[in-house]
Amino acid sequence: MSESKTMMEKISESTRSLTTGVDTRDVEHWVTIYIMGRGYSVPADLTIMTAMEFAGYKLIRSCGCRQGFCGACATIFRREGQYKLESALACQTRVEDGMCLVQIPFSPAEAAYYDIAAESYDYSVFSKHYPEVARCVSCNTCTKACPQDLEVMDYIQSAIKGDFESLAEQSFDCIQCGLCALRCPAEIVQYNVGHLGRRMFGRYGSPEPEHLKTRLAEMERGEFSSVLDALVGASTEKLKELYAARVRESDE
Amino acid sequence: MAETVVITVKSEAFLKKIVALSAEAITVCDQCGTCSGSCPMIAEMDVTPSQLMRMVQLGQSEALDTKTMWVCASCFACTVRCPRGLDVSKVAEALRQVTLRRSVDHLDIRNIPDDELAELPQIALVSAFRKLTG
Amino acid sequence: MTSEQTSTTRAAPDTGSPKRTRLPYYPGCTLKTTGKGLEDSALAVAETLGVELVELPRWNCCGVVTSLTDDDLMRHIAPIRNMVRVQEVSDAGLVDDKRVVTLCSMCFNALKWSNARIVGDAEDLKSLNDFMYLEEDYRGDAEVVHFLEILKELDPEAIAEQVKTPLGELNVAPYYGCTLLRPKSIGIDDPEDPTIQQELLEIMGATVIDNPYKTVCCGSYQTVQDKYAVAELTHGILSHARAAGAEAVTTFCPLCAFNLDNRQREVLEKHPDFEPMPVFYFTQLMAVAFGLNPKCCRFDLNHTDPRPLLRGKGLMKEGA
Amino acid sequence: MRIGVYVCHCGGNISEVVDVEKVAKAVGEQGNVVISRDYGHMCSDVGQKLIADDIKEHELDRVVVAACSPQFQGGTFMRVLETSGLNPHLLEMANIREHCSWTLPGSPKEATEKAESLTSMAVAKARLDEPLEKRTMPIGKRVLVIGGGIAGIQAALDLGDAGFEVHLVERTPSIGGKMAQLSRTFPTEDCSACILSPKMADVPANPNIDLLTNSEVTAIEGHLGSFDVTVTKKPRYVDPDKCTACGLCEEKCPVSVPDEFEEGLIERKAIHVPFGFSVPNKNVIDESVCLRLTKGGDVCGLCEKICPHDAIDFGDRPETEQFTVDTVIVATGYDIFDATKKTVYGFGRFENVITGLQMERMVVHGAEGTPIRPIKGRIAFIQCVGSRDEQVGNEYCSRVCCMYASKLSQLLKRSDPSRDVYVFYTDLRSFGKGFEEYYKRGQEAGVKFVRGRPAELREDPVTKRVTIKVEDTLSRQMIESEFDLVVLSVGMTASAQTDPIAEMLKLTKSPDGFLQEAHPKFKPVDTLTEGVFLAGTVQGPKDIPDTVTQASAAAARAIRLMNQGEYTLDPVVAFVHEEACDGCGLCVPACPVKAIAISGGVTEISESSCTGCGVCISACPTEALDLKGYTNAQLLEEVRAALSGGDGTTVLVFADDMTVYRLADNVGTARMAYAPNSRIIRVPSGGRVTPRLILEAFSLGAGAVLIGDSEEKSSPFVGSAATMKENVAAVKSALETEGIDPERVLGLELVTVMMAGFVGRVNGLCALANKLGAVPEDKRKALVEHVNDKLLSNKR
Repeated sequence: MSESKTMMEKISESTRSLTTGVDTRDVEHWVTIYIMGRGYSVPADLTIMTAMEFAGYKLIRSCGCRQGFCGACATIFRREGQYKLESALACQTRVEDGMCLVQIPFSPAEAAYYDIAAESYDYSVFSKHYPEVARCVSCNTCTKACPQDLEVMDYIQSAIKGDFESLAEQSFDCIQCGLCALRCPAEIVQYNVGHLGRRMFGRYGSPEPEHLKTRLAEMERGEFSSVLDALVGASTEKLKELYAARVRESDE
Repeated sequence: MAETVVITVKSEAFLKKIVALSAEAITVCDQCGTCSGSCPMIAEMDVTPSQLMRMVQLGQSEALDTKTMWVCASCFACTVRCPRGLDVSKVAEALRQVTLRRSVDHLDIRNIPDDELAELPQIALVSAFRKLTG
Repeated sequence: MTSEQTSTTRAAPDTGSPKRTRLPYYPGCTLKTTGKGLEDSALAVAETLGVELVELPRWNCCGVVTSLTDDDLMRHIAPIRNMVRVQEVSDAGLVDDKRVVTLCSMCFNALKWSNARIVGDAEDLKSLNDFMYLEEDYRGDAEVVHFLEILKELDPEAIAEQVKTPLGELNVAPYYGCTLLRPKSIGIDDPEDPTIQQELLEIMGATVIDNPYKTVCCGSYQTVQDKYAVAELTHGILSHARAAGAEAVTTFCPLCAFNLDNRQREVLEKHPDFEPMPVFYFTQLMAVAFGLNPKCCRFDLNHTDPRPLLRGKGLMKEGA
Repeated sequence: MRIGVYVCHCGGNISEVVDVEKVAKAVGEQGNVVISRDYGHMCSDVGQKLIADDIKEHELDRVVVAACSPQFQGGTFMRVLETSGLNPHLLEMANIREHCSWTLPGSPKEATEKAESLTSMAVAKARLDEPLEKRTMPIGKRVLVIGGGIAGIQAALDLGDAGFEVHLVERTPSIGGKMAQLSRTFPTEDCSACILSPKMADVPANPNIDLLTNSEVTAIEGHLGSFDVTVTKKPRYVDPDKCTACGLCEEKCPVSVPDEFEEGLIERKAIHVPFGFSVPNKNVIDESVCLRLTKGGDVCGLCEKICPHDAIDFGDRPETEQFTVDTVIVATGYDIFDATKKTVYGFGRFENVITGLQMERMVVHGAEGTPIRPIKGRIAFIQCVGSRDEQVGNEYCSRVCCMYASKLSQLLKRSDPSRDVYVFYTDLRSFGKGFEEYYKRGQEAGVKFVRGRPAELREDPVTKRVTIKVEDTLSRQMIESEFDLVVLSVGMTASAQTDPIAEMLKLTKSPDGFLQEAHPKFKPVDTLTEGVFLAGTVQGPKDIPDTVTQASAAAARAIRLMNQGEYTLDPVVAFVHEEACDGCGLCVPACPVKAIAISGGVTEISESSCTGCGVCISACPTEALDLKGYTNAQLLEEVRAALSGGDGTTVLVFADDMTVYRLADNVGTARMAYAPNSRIIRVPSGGRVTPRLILEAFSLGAGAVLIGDSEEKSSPFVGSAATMKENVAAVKSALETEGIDPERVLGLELVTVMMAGFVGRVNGLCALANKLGAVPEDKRKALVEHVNDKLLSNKR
């Protein structure tokens, strides 16, 4: 926030309703949701994230791509009349009447610091950096929490068994949203374990792809030097022009 | 000077709590000492297993401060011998759980040296964490 | 029981027919790492004896130790989830038995105990089934057995037939530890004087050294918080076995193996005159006696290398 | 029918609260009552005469006395009837003192109403009273004693001396039992053999005792006064009349086996005399090891060749003998605990671990100067081996081990003070006469008593010495110490040899496996089978003095029955309305004493076996079974009278005679007040109250029903409390089906001291009945429709 704003500007900015561009007069269906216990009437077709913004919340952290890829807006909520505490990405889940929401939470975790070249490629890498994986009670709560429908418990079990390949495969679509860790009774940070496991597998377990080797050799031979040099030397206008004229997948 | 044990209303409550957690009829312990004589970890203990049972019988919550309950290896050597059919390892577990359920770990995972973590088989870590962390 | 009554459910070598008895098999985490020597040798031995151990799909860590507090259901989930797997493979006809075979004695104990505890209480079984609503309901009719029990069901003659290299000169002290024997309701033998390993070792032709330390705890998970306390127990167990004339001990437990074998390093720190002793997984010796490819024994994973002893006794070729 | 009613003032005890005149007048107007009086003291001579005179004058054939508890004066009035020529069972008493006036002080109106109701109930029951004939059976003076240990010997001698005909059957070749093996007896240190052998010799010398050794009782059938016994005499292969026990055969016999009498410490030959002072002192051949008898043909036969008296008879065969006795004394004794079951103590595996009985033999031989093996150095006794140990399945204390270990340890210490003797114990129990002093003598002798139960024993593979690991629980220090010899103080266990005998005589076992006495306090040597008594350790662990005491007691109890020449049976027994019985047999398993059989398609009851508990009646779907003195019809009439004129909130209390009726008496005696709308009905047992009767009671307008029974363990009737609970459960479910609150019926197991509890429960039920109000008419009717379907459909 700029220092130059007046106090009144700041106040009016902070209380301004950040709508989603929806003209409330056009809205036919409304639902009531509860954010931190307070009720709000919001249009029925909003996501949790847009509904919160409609209600006046300003999301600065815990919101990223808004497309269901970055994993930043993981949240928990409860549907009316349900005993289950559910979890989802706020940008991907539509509000329902009676839904109880919280401020979009963040699951604090510490990632291990390691030199991948110095690690041994067996289960002990997990014991060393995330020994708490051994506390897993196989309750499967992590799997139930995962918005990506991953078999989280299974990949944690793979970590315990030292099965990197299975871990990497099962955790491949992880978006690091942290919902698994938030719900885990054994306080394991699953997504970090998955991350470590995938890196280990990439480094030691998976075969080096032929096409990568070929391409690296081409680069070393200087086959792309002239093209790259031309780009680096181009003016801003030229770059804009090139960008606009780029070949996109959908154009092909 | 010998210490005086003060028996209060809380003593009974403590006994009841441990009885409930362990599902063992602790008051029927006959103090014969079979458990102590059977215990492989006795050298590491500050009070003998039978003494631990006595402390719980008398409702002494000081039982929670003993080293004995943490060095119990749950080997059940006492269990198969107790002439009263009691399971002292269950009582030790109940005492551990009283502490662990307050989220107070006995074993600080982060204090285990990396080289040991790397060497210990999973079976050791899983069991130790189940018994010694909450 | 007569053989007629049991023939449909009991494992038996059936060399005449190509069909082997397929039993569900639960390995356990450590058998995939430091305990690989146990798994690989046991699978090879089982195959030789006409028993096919079918590894459960998607098995999870059993939790190793049974939760002993009365109100704790959470820690029984892991074992029971594995029992659901047993039920699944059994229902699918992938195995011939509802008894899941374990090799690791701690897994055996944890699974059998939780299974008995939960199956014995209809309410708790329902609670767990409700909790694990993503799984099919566990009906509670699967059982947990240890590989030793399967071996004991076999005709001793059939095992003896497979012995190509009798262990003759080898003086072995069987070590049981805790979880194969205790508590009584779970154990597979007399908790004070077990003999099940001895009987089989005798079939292998080994010289069996009995000693009272065979049932003394190795210190179990205390190895994590006090390795020297565990080393003292190791010292006691191995010294007594040595004094009784043993040259090696056998076990079925990867944690006993770790404490008895790897902790010899700490024993030597405290007792420099201690003479290291090889610690075999039981099935490693069976594989040796059966003359199977020694690769299945994974002796490279043993801390105290047993190969010099085996070579010295003529039980293993030089260079193997 | 002519009934006389007598309402007693009890010197004000009743009349100060109850308007006795009003009661007498009201009841006097009821049917069949020809005279109704009230009087100051009915139990006085004058009162008794009043009744006697009326019986004559008014030709009364039923008498109702409304006074105190029948437990108190019932006998008095029965005698009045008897002397007046009436059957004493034509008397009914209404308990308007303990159950009425004393429980309603200050409430004359309620008390009077209740007294009238109680008296009417007695009249209703009296109308259906039948004369019950005293049943007697002739009884002779013949007795079977099974077991020739000290218990059997003592009982046989007492009976023989008293002139009774005794058959003493002993399984082994000699009498003497375990006592013959002992060194000395505690606490007096008499030589066991010295005091026992004269008694053993007395047995064959007694002309009234028929001694059958090496024999087993193989069948007993019948009952008190007529037990038909079959005894199988096993072959000795030696003619006892010819054998002189010269020993020549033993010298020649080539087969040696461990000697049982020496607890396997030394060997005996296949042909042997059981022991030095055995009775009879004759050789016997052990057929299980003898070469000739196991291999046949002409093998061996050395004994036959050498015997100078031609006493060997390989052709000897088992013989059976049959005789009839009037009573039986079971004295089959105990087994010592099999110490190999306590694996951790290494018995049978460690050569220096022995049992206490082995030590007895070693002490005997040491004292005789022929030691079996040297006893040197450090010696440990371990107590409670096989006793007080749930791991081996024995929860009980064996009662003798503390003292025999005290004895052996101090004998060892005193005879050689260089021995270092320890006793490891959990609790040292020295409760008998002179025991504590004797224990102290052991301490004085230098025996060290250490409080701790050894956890494990380990044998040194080379020296064979044994290390004991134990906590000294008094100092909380761990002891690991090596001993040269470890003695296991093994306890007593029930002998498997007793099982077939118990089955033949229908004897029950207590949870410890020993045989169950009829009553732990007042019938300690009786059993629930009439005419069968227990002597010695067959009933539970005990020492020699207690065993002898009990043996003499069993003899006295047997004499008490046999000496009368005839035996009077309780007239309250079950009987069958044969026209109603369809022979379904449901009652057979229901009888706890196996007195019921099906014969010729109908139920037949053995009156000599029937205890009159009435438990069987609930099992009968056709109301064919009934109980004399408490018939179905009588109880129903009593119920009807109790509820007549009630408002639907009356609480019926069925009280068993043994406990709850007396408990209600005690409540009255203590002047504890409880709700007036309760009516106590006396029954022999809680199990007698059938579900049908309870449902009838509700249909007749009961507000609530309580069935009180003796708690199972102190009940005179096996299975009554369990049947009562089953019945109550059945009634509850029937009530629920009809939409009636099942809380209206309550079954309780009680003991006679639970007075406050009784009052609380009765008041609670009365309050409940008041709160719920009367059961609506339609529901009451529905209750008794299809009663069988409701109660018995699942039984058939």
